[in-house]
Amino acid sequence: MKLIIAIIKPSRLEPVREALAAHDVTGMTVTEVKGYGRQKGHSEIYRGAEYTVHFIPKLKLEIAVPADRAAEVTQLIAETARTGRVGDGKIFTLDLNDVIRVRTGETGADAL
Amino acid sequence: MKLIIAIIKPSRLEPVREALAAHDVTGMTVTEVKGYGRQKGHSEIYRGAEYTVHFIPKLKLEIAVPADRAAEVTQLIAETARTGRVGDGKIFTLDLNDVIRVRTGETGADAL
Amino acid sequence: MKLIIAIIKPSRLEPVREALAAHDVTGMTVTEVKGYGRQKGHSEIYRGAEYTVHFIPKLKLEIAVPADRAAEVTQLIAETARTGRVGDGKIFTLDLNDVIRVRTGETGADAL
Amino acid sequence: MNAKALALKTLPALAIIAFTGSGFAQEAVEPATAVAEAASSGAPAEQTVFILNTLLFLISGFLVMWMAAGFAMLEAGLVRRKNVAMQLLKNISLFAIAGLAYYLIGYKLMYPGDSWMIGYEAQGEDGPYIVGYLGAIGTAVLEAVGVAPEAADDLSYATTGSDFFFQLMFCATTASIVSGTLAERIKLWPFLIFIVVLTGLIYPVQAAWKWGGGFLDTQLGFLDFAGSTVVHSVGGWAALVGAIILGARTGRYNKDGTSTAMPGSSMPLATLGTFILWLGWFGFNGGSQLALGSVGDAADVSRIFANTNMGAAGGAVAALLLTQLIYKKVDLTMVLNGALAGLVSITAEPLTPGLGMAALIGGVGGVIVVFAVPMLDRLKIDDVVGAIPVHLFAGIWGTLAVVITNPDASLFGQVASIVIVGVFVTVTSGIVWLALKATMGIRVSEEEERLGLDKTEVGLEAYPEF
Amino acid sequence: MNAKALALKTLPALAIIAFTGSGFAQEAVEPATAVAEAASSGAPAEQTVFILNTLLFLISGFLVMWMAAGFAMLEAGLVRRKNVAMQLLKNISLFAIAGLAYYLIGYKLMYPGDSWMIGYEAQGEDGPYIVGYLGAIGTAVLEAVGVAPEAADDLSYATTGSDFFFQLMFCATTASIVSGTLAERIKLWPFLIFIVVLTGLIYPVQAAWKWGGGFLDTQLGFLDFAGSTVVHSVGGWAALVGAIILGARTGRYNKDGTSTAMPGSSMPLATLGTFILWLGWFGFNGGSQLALGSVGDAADVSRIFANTNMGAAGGAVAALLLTQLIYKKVDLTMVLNGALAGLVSITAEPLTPGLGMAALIGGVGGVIVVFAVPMLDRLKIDDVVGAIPVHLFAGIWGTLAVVITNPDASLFGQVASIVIVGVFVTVTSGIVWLALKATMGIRVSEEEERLGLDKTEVGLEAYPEF
Amino acid sequence: MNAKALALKTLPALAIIAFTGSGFAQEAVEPATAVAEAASSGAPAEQTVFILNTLLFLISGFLVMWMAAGFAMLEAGLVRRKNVAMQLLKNISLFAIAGLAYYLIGYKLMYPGDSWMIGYEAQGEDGPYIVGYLGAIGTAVLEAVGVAPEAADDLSYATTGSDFFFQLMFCATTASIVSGTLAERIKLWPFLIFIVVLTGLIYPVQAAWKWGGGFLDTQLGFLDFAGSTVVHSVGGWAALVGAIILGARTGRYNKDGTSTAMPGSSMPLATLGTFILWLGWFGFNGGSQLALGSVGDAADVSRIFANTNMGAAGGAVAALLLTQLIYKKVDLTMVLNGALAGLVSITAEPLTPGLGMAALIGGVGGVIVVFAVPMLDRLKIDDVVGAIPVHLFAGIWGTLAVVITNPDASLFGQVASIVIVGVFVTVTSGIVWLALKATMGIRVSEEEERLGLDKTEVGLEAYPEF
Ligand SMILES: Nc1ncnc2c1ncn2[C@@H]1O[C@H](COP(=O)(O)OP(=O)(O)O)[C@@H](O)[C@H]1O
Ligand SMILES: Nc1ncnc2c1ncn2[C@@H]1O[C@H](COP(=O)(O)OP(=O)(O)O)[C@@H](O)[C@H]1O
Ligand SMILES: Nc1ncnc2c1ncn2[C@@H]1O[C@H](COP(=O)(O)OP(=O)(O)O)[C@@H](O)[C@H]1O
Repeated sequence: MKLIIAIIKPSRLEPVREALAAHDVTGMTVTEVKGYGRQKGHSEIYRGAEYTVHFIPKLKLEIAVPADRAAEVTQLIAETARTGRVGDGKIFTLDLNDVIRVRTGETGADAL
Repeated sequence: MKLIIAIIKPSRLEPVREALAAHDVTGMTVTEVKGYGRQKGHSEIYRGAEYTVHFIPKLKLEIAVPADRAAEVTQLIAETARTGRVGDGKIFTLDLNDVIRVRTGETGADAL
Repeated sequence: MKLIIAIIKPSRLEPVREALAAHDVTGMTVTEVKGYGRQKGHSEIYRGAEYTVHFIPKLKLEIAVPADRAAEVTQLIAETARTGRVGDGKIFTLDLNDVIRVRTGETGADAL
Repeated sequence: MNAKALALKTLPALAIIAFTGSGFAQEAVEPATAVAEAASSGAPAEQTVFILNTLLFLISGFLVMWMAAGFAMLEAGLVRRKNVAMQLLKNISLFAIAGLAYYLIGYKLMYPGDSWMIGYEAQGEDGPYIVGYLGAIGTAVLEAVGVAPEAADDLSYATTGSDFFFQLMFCATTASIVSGTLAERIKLWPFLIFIVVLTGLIYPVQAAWKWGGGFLDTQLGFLDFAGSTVVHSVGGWAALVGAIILGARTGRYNKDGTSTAMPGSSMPLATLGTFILWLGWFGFNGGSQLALGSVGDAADVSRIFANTNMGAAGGAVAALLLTQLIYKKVDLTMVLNGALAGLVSITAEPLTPGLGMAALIGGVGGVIVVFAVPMLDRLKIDDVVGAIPVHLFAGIWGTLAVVITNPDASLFGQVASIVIVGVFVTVTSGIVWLALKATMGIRVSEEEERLGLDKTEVGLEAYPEF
Repeated sequence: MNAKALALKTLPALAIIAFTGSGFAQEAVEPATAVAEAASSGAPAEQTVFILNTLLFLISGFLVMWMAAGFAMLEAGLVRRKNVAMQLLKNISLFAIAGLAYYLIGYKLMYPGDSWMIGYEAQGEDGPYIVGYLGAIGTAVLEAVGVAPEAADDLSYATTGSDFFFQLMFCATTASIVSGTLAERIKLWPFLIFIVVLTGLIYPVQAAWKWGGGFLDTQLGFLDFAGSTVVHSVGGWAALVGAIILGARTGRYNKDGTSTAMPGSSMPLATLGTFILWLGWFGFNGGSQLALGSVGDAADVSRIFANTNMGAAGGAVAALLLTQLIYKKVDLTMVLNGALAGLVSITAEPLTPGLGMAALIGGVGGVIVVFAVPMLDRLKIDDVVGAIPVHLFAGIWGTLAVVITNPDASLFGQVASIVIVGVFVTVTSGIVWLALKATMGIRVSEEEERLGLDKTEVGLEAYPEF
Repeated sequence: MNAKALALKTLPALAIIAFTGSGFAQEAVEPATAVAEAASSGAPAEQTVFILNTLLFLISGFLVMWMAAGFAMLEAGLVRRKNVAMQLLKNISLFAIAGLAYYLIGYKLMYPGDSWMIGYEAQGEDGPYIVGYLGAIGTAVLEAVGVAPEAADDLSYATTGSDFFFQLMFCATTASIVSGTLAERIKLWPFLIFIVVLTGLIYPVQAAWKWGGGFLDTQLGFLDFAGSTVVHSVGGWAALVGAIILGARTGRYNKDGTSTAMPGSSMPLATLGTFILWLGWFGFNGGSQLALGSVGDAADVSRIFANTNMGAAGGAVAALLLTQLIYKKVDLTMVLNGALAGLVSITAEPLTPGLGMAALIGGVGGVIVVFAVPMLDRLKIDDVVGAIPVHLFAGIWGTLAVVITNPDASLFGQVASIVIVGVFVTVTSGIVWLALKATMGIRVSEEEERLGLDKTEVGLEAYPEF
């Protein structure tokens, strides 16, 4: 199994959620985060003083999928989250050893 | 070492924390998240309009443990977090390459 | 590639960010978390009743780096985040299978 | 409130009507005799009456001013977090702008005295009177410093300064109503330009028709004590037209006919705002008695305070019970809206009803809100805070309800006036909205809307911290 | 406040006592002579007095109304985030319901005039008077629109409308006190039903005993100027009984005897609420002078304003110093509670103390809070916002403290009245709570409590956003 | 406000000047004749005047009290989340402490009547008068309960209780100004000790020079109607000196000359605070007329209300336009500061300007803020909430602007008084700050500052929840 970690723009959450639902990805965990990449933060003016906002609000999606669906799901997220502007985000894929569904105790891919 | 990521109901945090403490698990990191699994969200009424709350508030626990304790700890969390109703959550296990304790610089299992 | 997960004191974010920038680490994701380790929480008094604050606010930094830079970056964070007091935090390192940059679709180390 | 301007230019005997606020015959008589009785029966001295009237305006005026804060909090609580700072900015700015526009032109347009730009003299039973259509041009001028009694503008009324202060707050209230409906998608500057026109021209012109002694007052016998129509439905019409021209928030109404709820960011702020409005409304309605210098006026202001509270209570309880019955869970925002609708409903006539009737009139307002909010959603009219049901629909209801308890009101006069004011405001504000849309555009881009106006227009988050 | 009902039914000479608020002999004399002096010495005209008294009620009434917002904010700030929307809903609903219940039955029960359902005529030195136990049944009726001086209900007092408005707000305050203690675990509807009984029956019946001219007033010489007992401890008793029957929040008290703190969600809201209450209290105490139409009354109301502020300041500073001394860190919520306890303490007698004594009386209130809050925890009585220490304990202290500065007060009369009111409220509200518990249940399930009442009972989060 | 103390000790004819608030000749004449006219022309009875004056103080006093809540909310909104609870604690504590200190010593120091500790009698055209430098020692004492007209302290003025209440609120306002500037880094206890000295000594001594009838009033003809200098710039000077001695927040100014913005935690709270202050200011300026018992006074208070609103509106709109022009985005916090600067600017003379001029005077205040805030940053003076631009700079501007509209003001008198007060406050508060720094230290450690004062000093988070 794989754990897909996608950092996306907050405004792309709805489209991504819908796309995943349409493709039978049945679970997701979302966290409010802030971050920067090449998109280096930007400067704002507050009370006449310019300052740099280093961290831009993003959402982090964590999605556990069977290993054989990882590439497809990653691709789907990338396409749906893309706006073509800096700050579109990144998607990381990690190995997932094991999963348990708490309610039933099922493990492995069945638990997804 | 293993990194255990458990998504649980917010109201189960206290019992899980106590259970872990009782079993000598000495560290944990908690994040407020929202998510869905088979528990598909639910509908609410706001100002007369029905709408779906897709994301349900959950807590994400991250717990680094020596590899040989992973199964035991996962089991412990699963049992303590279980209420038997949908939305009870999931527990993921990942490989952990390395750990450093910042204060002392210790690494590996010693740092846990 | 590696995914570095560092749990640090909130007040150390700025120094760490600057150190990383100075060393050409170009991306980071930050999450507000709470947690405990050996630093067991502390007791506060609220309305005359002593109680234990089990979870101390921390920040979690997630930083994806090429595998060959992992040790150096981990070290850098550890040094910059260190205050020498309990609660300084921990740094975890995980294997990272893959990365995609959403905007361009680049993958692998190029995407970092 | 009533024809203050009239009082300035007609016979003293007529002027007394201005005191009564409701045009009740018995009141018109009572103060007149009171003056004669002063020595023997212990009535207040003439100047004491003047001072007490002035004091009523000052107290009521600051209470109504406080409503501006209420609107700001209510709206900040009902928009989403990413638009909160913008909504606050709009509210404080519109209140400041209303002050300037009303001073520069609005006040004279609304209270032209006998210098109507358009109007004519007609003959009535009590002598000649003016049928006015368009007030005067000019800035507001107050009485001189330390004015002597003889030099006061109208010793039988109150100071011009207190009147200006009080009336300005009504004008600003009208503007506050608009901002909530159009939240989360309208650009700052076109909105503020609209406010200039609304507070400088649209509101004062139609308010002159009733409270400036214009044709609605003199010809149609229109009764609107504190402004269910003149203030609340005017704000409501302007908001409605704006909402239609502006369109709904992106993502609010789905192709499948369902709508997506966008819950407000802070229930404490919304509730605080409602309590502030509830408090301010005692000044809004109570001050509209326009007089406190006689036993009758004191009793009337007291009735109004008590009735205003009953109206709000009725509206809140109606929404409380109804949402429980219909949805099985009480909807806090509906209860808040219900209380406000109760207040709007009782505003056209807070004096003549008994306490129980006041609660009923307010209760109907609460019922209207519970049904009108989802109805607007079905029509895809996106009213972020519920201002249209609360101020427009309950305002119309309240204006009609005057006939239930006030025999001086005619259904014809009320309906005709509602329609005339409605058409006027709809047309004029429609023109302004369309002109703004055609020139500078009134709506932020979809991307900016997604990001939130705080970031894109104000460059500041309402709660910026990590 | 004092026997208004008495004023309505007894000799004019006696009625004047109603004005004094404190029963001070010199005051009883002064207004009487003032009338005679009017022409020569420049005293206000009779109707001016009436209007000024009315104005005092209207201003004080809206200030006390504002306290409802203060309770809402204080409680919203002191409950946890998951119960905030519910707490707001309870507060606005109880205020609306109090309005209806007090109108429908409470006001007449509290001010029966001479139509007590249960009571008898006794002979006093100044003529016959009534010893009343249970007031009249009926809805409140105000003076007619534009009432003539001769037709006013009591030209030596104030308008009935302003009196109703003012008194209603006291009744609502009593209800507000209860909601905070029982927060985070009580179901909405049983709570609201309790409020109906409290504001319609329990509060008015006992308030009639003192302020309606009932037996506490006429037989025991009980002095409670603005209601340390009649309002605050009544709310406190009802809350205490409710808290015991309802039980503590799940997880609040541990098996090992320790307690788990559950810090409130928002200190700004709690502080705002406290400031609102502090402000409203000037109306609460000041208006209870019941008269503003003479030099003596004006000076008394002024004393009361100043003393009320000193009481609050004393309570806040006492808690500030004490928490620093005991806990080495100042506890903000204790300072807030301390200010409120200071206010409650000075409420039974805000007139006779000097400024320094007022600060001391309030300071003792602050001390009481600092010790009583943890004491209740040891008794496992879970009072979410500290209403029992603030309103009940400081209320008892304030009622006793009357004897320090007011020679007309007897310790026996004060203690007896505290006990009688306490027993009455404890028993009646206990019966209601138990009946509700037996029928519909008063407590949400443990699972619902864990999830928070916002989600399970209101279906809405207070701060819903991601 | 004007020489109340003077009124107590000099001839009645002179005392009337105290009524006028602005020293305008025509006013001084008008009330005097009014008394004679009473019977024929319907002027208020002598005691009615007294009661109305008292009522003005009570209403204005509670409005100014409310400003304490405004400062608390404004500051809580403009500090970062980790310092919010501390800021709230400081605000409520300083308000309580001001009450005690002003009672114990401040009031008598400020209003010594004829018992100046340091001062001498001089001969003026209208007879002898006192040139006072240091007031009396003693606690405030109010009129007795139920005082008879003959026994009132000054039947031509108002009750001492209402005067004390009103004046106390001004003293507390001065203290509130200081807390915002020094936020996020000053220790609690040294700050509170400074407040004791400020409210007990520094403020009253200099206030006596003007409003107590001291040398600024009698010798320099200084005019400061409601305290642009006496209140606002005094708070501003104390804050400025404190900010310099305390130093900037860690990380605020970078080595490369840039500064790091530290956005406030909650725009809704900041906006609410501003609205509260705006409302309270009607009492601040309006009450400073010190009289409401004549037609002229009623008209003047009305003018003041209207002008105060225009000043705020002017300041807000100026900041709105200017930040848009300069920064291309409107800065909400600047608009809030602008409104407040407008209010401060109009405070020295809210009576004589016309409405348009009032808006202009306020507008200049708004402009000052927009330029002064970044200027202070360049000087590395860290003023967390902008109190120095708003209260000190706009206060100086407002004091100078008196000469534009009030012919009784001399530029020399204004400038000299600004300088004298400035030097006095700078020196005295500098001594206190330095003494505190040398003894107990005034600044938290860098680590504590990083963690936030809430955790380290109060042991409580403002929004503690997970
Ligand atoms: N190396 C990294 N490690 C962890 N998170 C990253 C990294 N690079 C980017 N991110 C996350 O992705 C978000 C979007 O990054 P973005 O600026 O679009 O990156 P880029 O332009 O480099 O693709 C950032 O806000 C940050 O949260
Ligand atoms: N595939 C998944 N990937 C990531 N997180 C998941 C996944 N499935 C479930 N979760 C997380 O677990 C929480 C509980 O899921 P739940 O509805 O109980 O799942 P299920 O019923 O499928 O066991 C969700 O709210 C979500 O945060
Ligand atoms: N075993 C662990 N698993 C996950 N997170 C941990 C673990 N131990 C510590 N942490 C995180 O690191 C933070 C700092 O821990 P700290 O008390 O400094 O640990 P220690 O003293 O054991 O090094 C904690 O607040 C927690 O968020």
